[in-house]
Amino acid sequence: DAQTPKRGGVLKFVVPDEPPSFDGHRETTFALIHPIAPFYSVLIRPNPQDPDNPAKFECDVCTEMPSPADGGKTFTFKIRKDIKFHDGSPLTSADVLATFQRIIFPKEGISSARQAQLSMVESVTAPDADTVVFKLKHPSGAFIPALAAPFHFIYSKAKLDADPRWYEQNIMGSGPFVFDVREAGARITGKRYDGYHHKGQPYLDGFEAIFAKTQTLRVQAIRGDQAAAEFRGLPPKSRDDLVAALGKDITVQESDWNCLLITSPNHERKPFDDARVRRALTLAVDRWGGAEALSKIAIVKTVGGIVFPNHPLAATKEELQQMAGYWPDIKKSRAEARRLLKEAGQENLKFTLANRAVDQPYTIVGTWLIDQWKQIGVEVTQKAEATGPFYAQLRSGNFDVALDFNCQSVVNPLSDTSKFLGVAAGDQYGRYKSQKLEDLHAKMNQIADVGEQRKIMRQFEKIVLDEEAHNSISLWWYRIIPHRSYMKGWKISSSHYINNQLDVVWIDK
Amino acid sequence: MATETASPGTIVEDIPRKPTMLGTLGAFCRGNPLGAFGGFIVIAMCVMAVFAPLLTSYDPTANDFGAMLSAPDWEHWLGTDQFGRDLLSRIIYGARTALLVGFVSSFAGCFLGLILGVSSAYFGGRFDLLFQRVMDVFMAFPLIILALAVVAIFGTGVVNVIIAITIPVIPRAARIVRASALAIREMPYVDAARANGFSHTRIIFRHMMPNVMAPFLIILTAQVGQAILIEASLSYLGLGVQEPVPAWGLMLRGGAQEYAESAPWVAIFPGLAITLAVFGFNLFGDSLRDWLDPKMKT
Amino acid sequence: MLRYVIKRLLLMIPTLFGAAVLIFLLMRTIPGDICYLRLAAGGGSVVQDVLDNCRRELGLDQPMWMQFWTFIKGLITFDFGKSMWTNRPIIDEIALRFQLSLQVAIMATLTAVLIAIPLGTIAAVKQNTWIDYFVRTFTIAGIAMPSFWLGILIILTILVTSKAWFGVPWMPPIRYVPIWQDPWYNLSMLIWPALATGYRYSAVATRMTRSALLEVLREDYVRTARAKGLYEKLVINRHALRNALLPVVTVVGIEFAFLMGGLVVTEQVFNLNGLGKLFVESVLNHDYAMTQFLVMMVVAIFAFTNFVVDICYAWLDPRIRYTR
Amino acid sequence: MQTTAEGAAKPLSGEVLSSHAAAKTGKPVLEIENLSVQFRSSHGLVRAVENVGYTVHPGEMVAIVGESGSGKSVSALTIMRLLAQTAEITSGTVVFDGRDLLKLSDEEMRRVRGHHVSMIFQEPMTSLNPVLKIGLQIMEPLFIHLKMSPEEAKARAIELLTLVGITDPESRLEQYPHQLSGGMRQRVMIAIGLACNPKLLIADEPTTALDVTIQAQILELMKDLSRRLGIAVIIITHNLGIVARYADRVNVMYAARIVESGTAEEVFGNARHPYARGLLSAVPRLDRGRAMRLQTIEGAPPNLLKPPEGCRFRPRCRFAIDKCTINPPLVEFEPGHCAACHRSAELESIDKPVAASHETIGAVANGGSGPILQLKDVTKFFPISGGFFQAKKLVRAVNNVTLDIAPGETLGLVGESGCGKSTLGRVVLRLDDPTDGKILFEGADLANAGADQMLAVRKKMQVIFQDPFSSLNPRMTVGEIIAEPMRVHQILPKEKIHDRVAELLSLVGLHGYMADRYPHQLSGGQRQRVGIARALSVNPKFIVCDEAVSALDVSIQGQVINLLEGLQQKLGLSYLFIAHDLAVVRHISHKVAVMYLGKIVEYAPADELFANPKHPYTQALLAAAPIPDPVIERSRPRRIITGELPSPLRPPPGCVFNPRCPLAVENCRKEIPALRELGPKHWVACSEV
Ligand SMILES: Nc1ncnc2c1ncn2[C@@H]1O[C@H](COP(=O)(O)OP(=O)(O)OP(=O)(O)O)[C@@H](O)[C@H]1O
Ligand SMILES: Nc1ncnc2c1ncn2[C@@H]1O[C@H](COP(=O)(O)OP(=O)(O)OP(=O)(O)O)[C@@H](O)[C@H]1O
Ligand SMILES: [Mg+2]
Ligand SMILES: [Mg+2]
Repeated sequence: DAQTPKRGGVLKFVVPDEPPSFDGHRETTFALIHPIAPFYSVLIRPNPQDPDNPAKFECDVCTEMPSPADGGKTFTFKIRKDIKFHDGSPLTSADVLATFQRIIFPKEGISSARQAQLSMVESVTAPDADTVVFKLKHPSGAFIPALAAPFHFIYSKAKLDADPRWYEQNIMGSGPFVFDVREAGARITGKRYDGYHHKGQPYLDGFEAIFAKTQTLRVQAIRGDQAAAEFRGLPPKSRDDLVAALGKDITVQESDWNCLLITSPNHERKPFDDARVRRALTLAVDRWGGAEALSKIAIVKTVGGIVFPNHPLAATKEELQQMAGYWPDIKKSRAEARRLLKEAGQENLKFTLANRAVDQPYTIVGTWLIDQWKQIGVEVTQKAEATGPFYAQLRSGNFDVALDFNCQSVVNPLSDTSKFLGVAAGDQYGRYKSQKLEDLHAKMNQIADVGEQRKIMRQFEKIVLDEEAHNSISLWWYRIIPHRSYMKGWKISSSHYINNQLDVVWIDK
Repeated sequence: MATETASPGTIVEDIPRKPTMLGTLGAFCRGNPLGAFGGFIVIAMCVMAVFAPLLTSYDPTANDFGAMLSAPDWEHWLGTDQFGRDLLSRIIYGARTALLVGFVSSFAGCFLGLILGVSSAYFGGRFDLLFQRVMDVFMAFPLIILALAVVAIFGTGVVNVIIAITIPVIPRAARIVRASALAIREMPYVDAARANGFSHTRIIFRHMMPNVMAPFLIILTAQVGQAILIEASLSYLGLGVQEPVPAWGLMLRGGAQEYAESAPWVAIFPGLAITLAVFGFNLFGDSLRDWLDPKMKT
Repeated sequence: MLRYVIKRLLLMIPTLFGAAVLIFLLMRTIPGDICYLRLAAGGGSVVQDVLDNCRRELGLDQPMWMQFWTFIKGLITFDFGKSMWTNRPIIDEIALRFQLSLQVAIMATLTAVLIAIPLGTIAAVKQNTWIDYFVRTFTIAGIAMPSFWLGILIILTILVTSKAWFGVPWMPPIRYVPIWQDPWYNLSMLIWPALATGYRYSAVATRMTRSALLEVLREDYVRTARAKGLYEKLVINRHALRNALLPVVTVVGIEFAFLMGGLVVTEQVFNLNGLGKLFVESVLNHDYAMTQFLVMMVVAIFAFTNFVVDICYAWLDPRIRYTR
Repeated sequence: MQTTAEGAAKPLSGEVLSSHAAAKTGKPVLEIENLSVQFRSSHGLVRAVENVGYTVHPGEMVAIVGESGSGKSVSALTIMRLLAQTAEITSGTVVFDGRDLLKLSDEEMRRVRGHHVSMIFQEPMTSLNPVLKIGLQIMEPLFIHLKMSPEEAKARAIELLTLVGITDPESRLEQYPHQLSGGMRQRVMIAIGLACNPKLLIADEPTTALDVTIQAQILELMKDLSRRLGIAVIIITHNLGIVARYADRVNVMYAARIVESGTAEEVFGNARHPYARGLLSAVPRLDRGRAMRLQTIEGAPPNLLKPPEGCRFRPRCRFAIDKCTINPPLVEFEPGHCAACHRSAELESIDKPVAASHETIGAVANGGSGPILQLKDVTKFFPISGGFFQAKKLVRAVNNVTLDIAPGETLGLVGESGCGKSTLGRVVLRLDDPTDGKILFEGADLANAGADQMLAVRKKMQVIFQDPFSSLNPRMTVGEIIAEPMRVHQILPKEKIHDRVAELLSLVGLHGYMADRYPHQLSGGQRQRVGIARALSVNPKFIVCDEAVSALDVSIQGQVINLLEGLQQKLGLSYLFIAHDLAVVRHISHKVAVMYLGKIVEYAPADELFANPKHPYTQALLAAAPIPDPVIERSRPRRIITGELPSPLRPPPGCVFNPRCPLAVENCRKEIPALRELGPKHWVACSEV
């Protein structure tokens, strides 16, 4: 935006869920980010004006992005001296250190959700009041993106020392907004922090995050101007309705979304232990045709492999079309699928698809898949369940095929693709083991050269999606944010987790 | 001859015969035009469910992305939904789900309630007291939570939805049945049966149950409607029957929310189907109530 | 009287205990795990240690009987504990929601009564005329419409008509403000769900009024009243309606109790931050502590409402009031 | 027929108004002419009243009698214009005080109701509004019709309550109906009826629901008021005894028409319509013993949906001739005495009492063995959970009862409503367990019998209940009902059951083909016969008849009593015959026990007891029971017992009868009198006789 930001105004936005606690280190839900991130600073973050650029992380509390030393094993951050917490105490390297110690090496009794993503870190130290040093076990391209995760709020050491769990129930950061009120189940509000270290910001007087479970209602809230935006993502039809109803009063931003739905056949259950059956299932799906249709009714759009579509490590369309399930000729694919089923003796295959009982996009994609499978004579019933029972089922292995998902914040394929590793990783519910994949993944993570990484990634992808068909990918998600045009300065990113500190957002009414 | 105690010849033969089925039906319709209308809806719905394949040529689950969200026209009388599925055919097949859930859950629930309620009234005393306490607990227990829990435990799908809806029906039916069974229990013919030394089972099943049929029928019909509605609500909460099974509540879930304005037919027709069906059953049950209640007769 | 009150209150105990056992077992049979649910919200991996740690914190590693005892002890000592999901005191969590639910329940009940009694009366007096048919159709249509559907239709109608009339679409507020803070804002939000729910709930009360009145109108004392040469209005209002209202009071009371705990769907449709929504969330989140508390609360409200209804009944009906 | 009322009746007090003098001279208050009413029903038109006409004079008490459903109530309600909406008045005039009520506007009619014409209904329990205070209910018409101020109205209400004999009227005004006894409620109803000094009071079965002693109190009161205030009274009843005792004129209705009308003496002494004659002879008489069978009218009343052509009584009439297919007009063959029968003139001569009616009942076939049933100190207390707000209490329903019944014998058990008769019967049948005492059936104690033993006994001991409508399972056919016990207890092989059912049916006077019918397809008397057949199906030796005939119309009652007696003779059965109608009991019993508030107060052979009642309560009971013969009635002394029935929850201390007893002395309030044998087999529980 060429315009100069205006000051003032309170931004109201709707959030589909309420976070269980305020502790970003502990929680994993976007529902925490949307209302809570504006209260905190982080060490580094994606650039708010260009959030999807993997090369463009910027400093929040540090002075400048460090260059790796020690063969890529040491990162030294200089901390700004002019930062004060909302309670007036200065923010120093001790606070940053305490924060990352808590995240990477949590003490007994402390939950840290992203410990694993930063497992390459060997130590964190603070040699002086404005320096923090991260030492890695080995060089890793995944480190900086992992460090930039939006959940890594910088907490006050003093508060943590007094009560390590203080931040679960309380909010005291150094971010652009100061905590105002929380009404259980209803809303969280913040007021402008005048001592914010990015001078002149924030522009808003405050914000109000209103929790609203029902999607229709969130759309209508925007339409009736009870809220300016919803930052998770709305379906295409809602966008069209809003545009039709509000015209220029609504601005739509769209982006590919770093989330994907994964069809996971249970390898421990017959006949899904048979690669032919698994291949048949992926071959039956018309991804290219489906992308066009589903993008009209669901928050999915782009055909892709295991890597976020626009990332340098992602497969090109030509590369994709070489793989089973991505062939340009769907007739040929389905013929092959039928042949494979016949060969495996599974012509009358029937199974249940375990799914999450969430419309967008889970059950819609599930319903579509079921129709796709019907075309090769496979009869599928859907069992969509609340998240609790859904996970319980996946973890116990009591399912045929599940529609699993992977949703990450900062695009970080090297780390994100660990989802496709063997059971050891813990969140891979297909219940397969593959040493080959583990080796490839380790190798890919420890080399710095992007060209090499890309090659290994292709091998990895080919095994996962085609040869073994351990998993198959339906479509990548597509994020659509229709917001009131008076909300300015906010840029969409590839993840609903990032770019929500609201420090650069302003209102032009 | 007038003094001869039992001379069959003099007994006047002008006594009411059992009315014929058709006659009863006619009387009911004349006396309860609304009830007859309700009955008509119910019957139409049953016909729809049974002859679904004859009434429509569309496969209710087949996606057709060429015809997504098309408005009602000659091809698709009621339009199509977001998957391009024919709404009319989904509504017609949806009647199957609705009736299946409605009938099975209310029959199962009401029958269990019937047996429990009648037994409780018959045995009385401590058994009745205990039973009433248990019923109290179930009555006080929020219905939707019970359903929620059952679905959460057993998972979604038609059978589990039926279980979830059936359980809360039992105490409600039992309570109503018990109330009339208490009156029946005091009837001399039950005493006569007891004086004859008949077994408890025999008295309960042969002498009491058939006589609480009136309230039983009433809650049965009312419950069918209620069950259809609860099924829809469960679907709405994401706990009911699942896609792509054609079911009315489910159709409103995806449809009503997003397309209510731009493609209103997606929301209107399934909603109307539910409303009409529940309306029919309630109207019918309501009139049945009036009709069966001797006090209501003028 | 006091004896009776005490007896009735004591009789609530078995009901409450039964509900406690039921909800305790029910919750623990639902597959799923609050800790996992929370830690894996984004689909990421969860470390076993973290999981165990979380369980320990919530006391989920303790034996069942111990957990049950803790629950019961909490109930007895009125120490309801903390929500497992938010780790905040349950009382704080529900305060606002309770207010909202109570207000909606009261408004809906009032709506129901205001619809039911006049309509039920007129339907009974004009039995089997088109007025009667209209009233019955109108009320039955109320229960026949799925509440979420009705809700969506209401919101859409508001949006569309406000746009048509004022040029900008208007939408009822989606955030609750207590009525004493901003009555206008509060009512402009709650009036819709209250009307929708009240209309739905009026069906039963109308039917009850109608049938009770029909029954009463056939009572001998109504005939006596007519034989005395009273005005028809007096016969209906003083002699018939008073008697007919007794069962209606019961029904309305019970409905009120249901409203306090059962508005799950309506709350979702209108984004009411009430007990019903909390109920569903806490069940789905496996928040045992919260669900258990809520169930106990609703059951207690139910039992208590019943009790109050009985007292009212006794108060309204001299036969009961003065029995020997 | 000129035997005037002045001669026989003993006015209680006040100014005496000769009803006949008024009838002769004064203008009638009410003249009904040619009134016809019909109901539209789903089965067609019900002609409930046809061409009915009669007149009522001031101070006169006119009775309308007739079988159930004959149109008595409808004709009365027509006067008040309180008929259901489905009713249509097709013809006629109801001239009251010079105005045709049927032509008044609704508003004008409303002003007549409760002001000039009032009505009292059968059920005192339900005729008053339960949630309004008595005071308001009495004062309402005063406010509306006489526009009284609250003070005036209150004063008038107190006056009225005093008039109807309610003590402490002021505080009663503040009470609710349920706080009054049935008799008091009916008095309040009368007070309401009298509130605006009406000219005409219509009483539709005003005492049917009351105990005999209370019934007598109420009727005396009405009669007295009518005389003193010159109010014309129409009283509807099917109790001919009441008519004989109180009515000046009688209209007999049959199947929607008046078939006979005249003064009470005329109709009772010289009935000119076969139906009226039949009715009169079917009533068991308190003043006649067990010697004769009752005359009955066979058959059931006609269906008013399609009544028979011509005379409606024709199908049941012994004297029917061809001419009877033409509807006979109501002819006044003597002044003031009309009948609608072609043969009314010759009736006297052709209706010779048939020989059979003098047929005596055979002697008791007592095999000389011991009693079949012996009760020793049987006691039954019901704990009831007090009122709504109170602690548990004990209802002493049966208290230390000792009785015995020999084979082939009938023991009559009488007493007012709620005195514990049914409970005793139920305890004997072990439908309720006794609290204490012994029940020896053929020598074996049933009080503690196990299930097996009871099963064996149940085949020998059966029961017939009061209400023929509710004692048969409405969902079973007659055949199933009768066969069920035989099948369940395997009394007969399956293939023989069918024949046995037919046999039983014919034994009780029903057709074999009726086995396929459902109870609702039978008339009341037929239903009761089915009940008897069911009881007989297991070949019992002993039957408890709990008010087995109380719910039946007199003519049908006669049929059933004759049947029971016949069966006893044939099969040697023993009966425990529970009833409150003394005449019926007198007719059927060998021995009679009188019960009061759970206790037996007198117990003697039937003839002895009726001829020589010892206990003051028995005496009062006998005095209160009217005899359907105006001549005898008017010469009978009236000893109307005062006071209300006490509650079994709080029986009075000492002798339970002491608060109402004319003989009560101080000691009666302290000591419970034991049964003493005063004469041979004549036991009395009273210390003062
Ligand atoms: N509301 C009504 N609708 C249809 N038929 C009616 C109605 N009221 C009375 N009848 C019929 O009219 C006839 C006369 O009834 P009515 O009540 O006058 O009899 P009754 O002589 O008073 O009998 P009971 O001694 O039983 O009181 C009966 O056949 C009855 O079924
Ligand atoms: N199951 C019961 N529980 C409590 N009280 C009872 C019960 N059955 C009867 N009673 C009471 O016992 C007393 C005697 O009742 P019972 O029915 O034996 O009288 P009854 O002489 O047969 O009267 P009626 O002539 O009215 O039939 C009454 O006061 C009655 O209220
Ligand atoms: Mg009558
Ligand atoms: Mg009795």
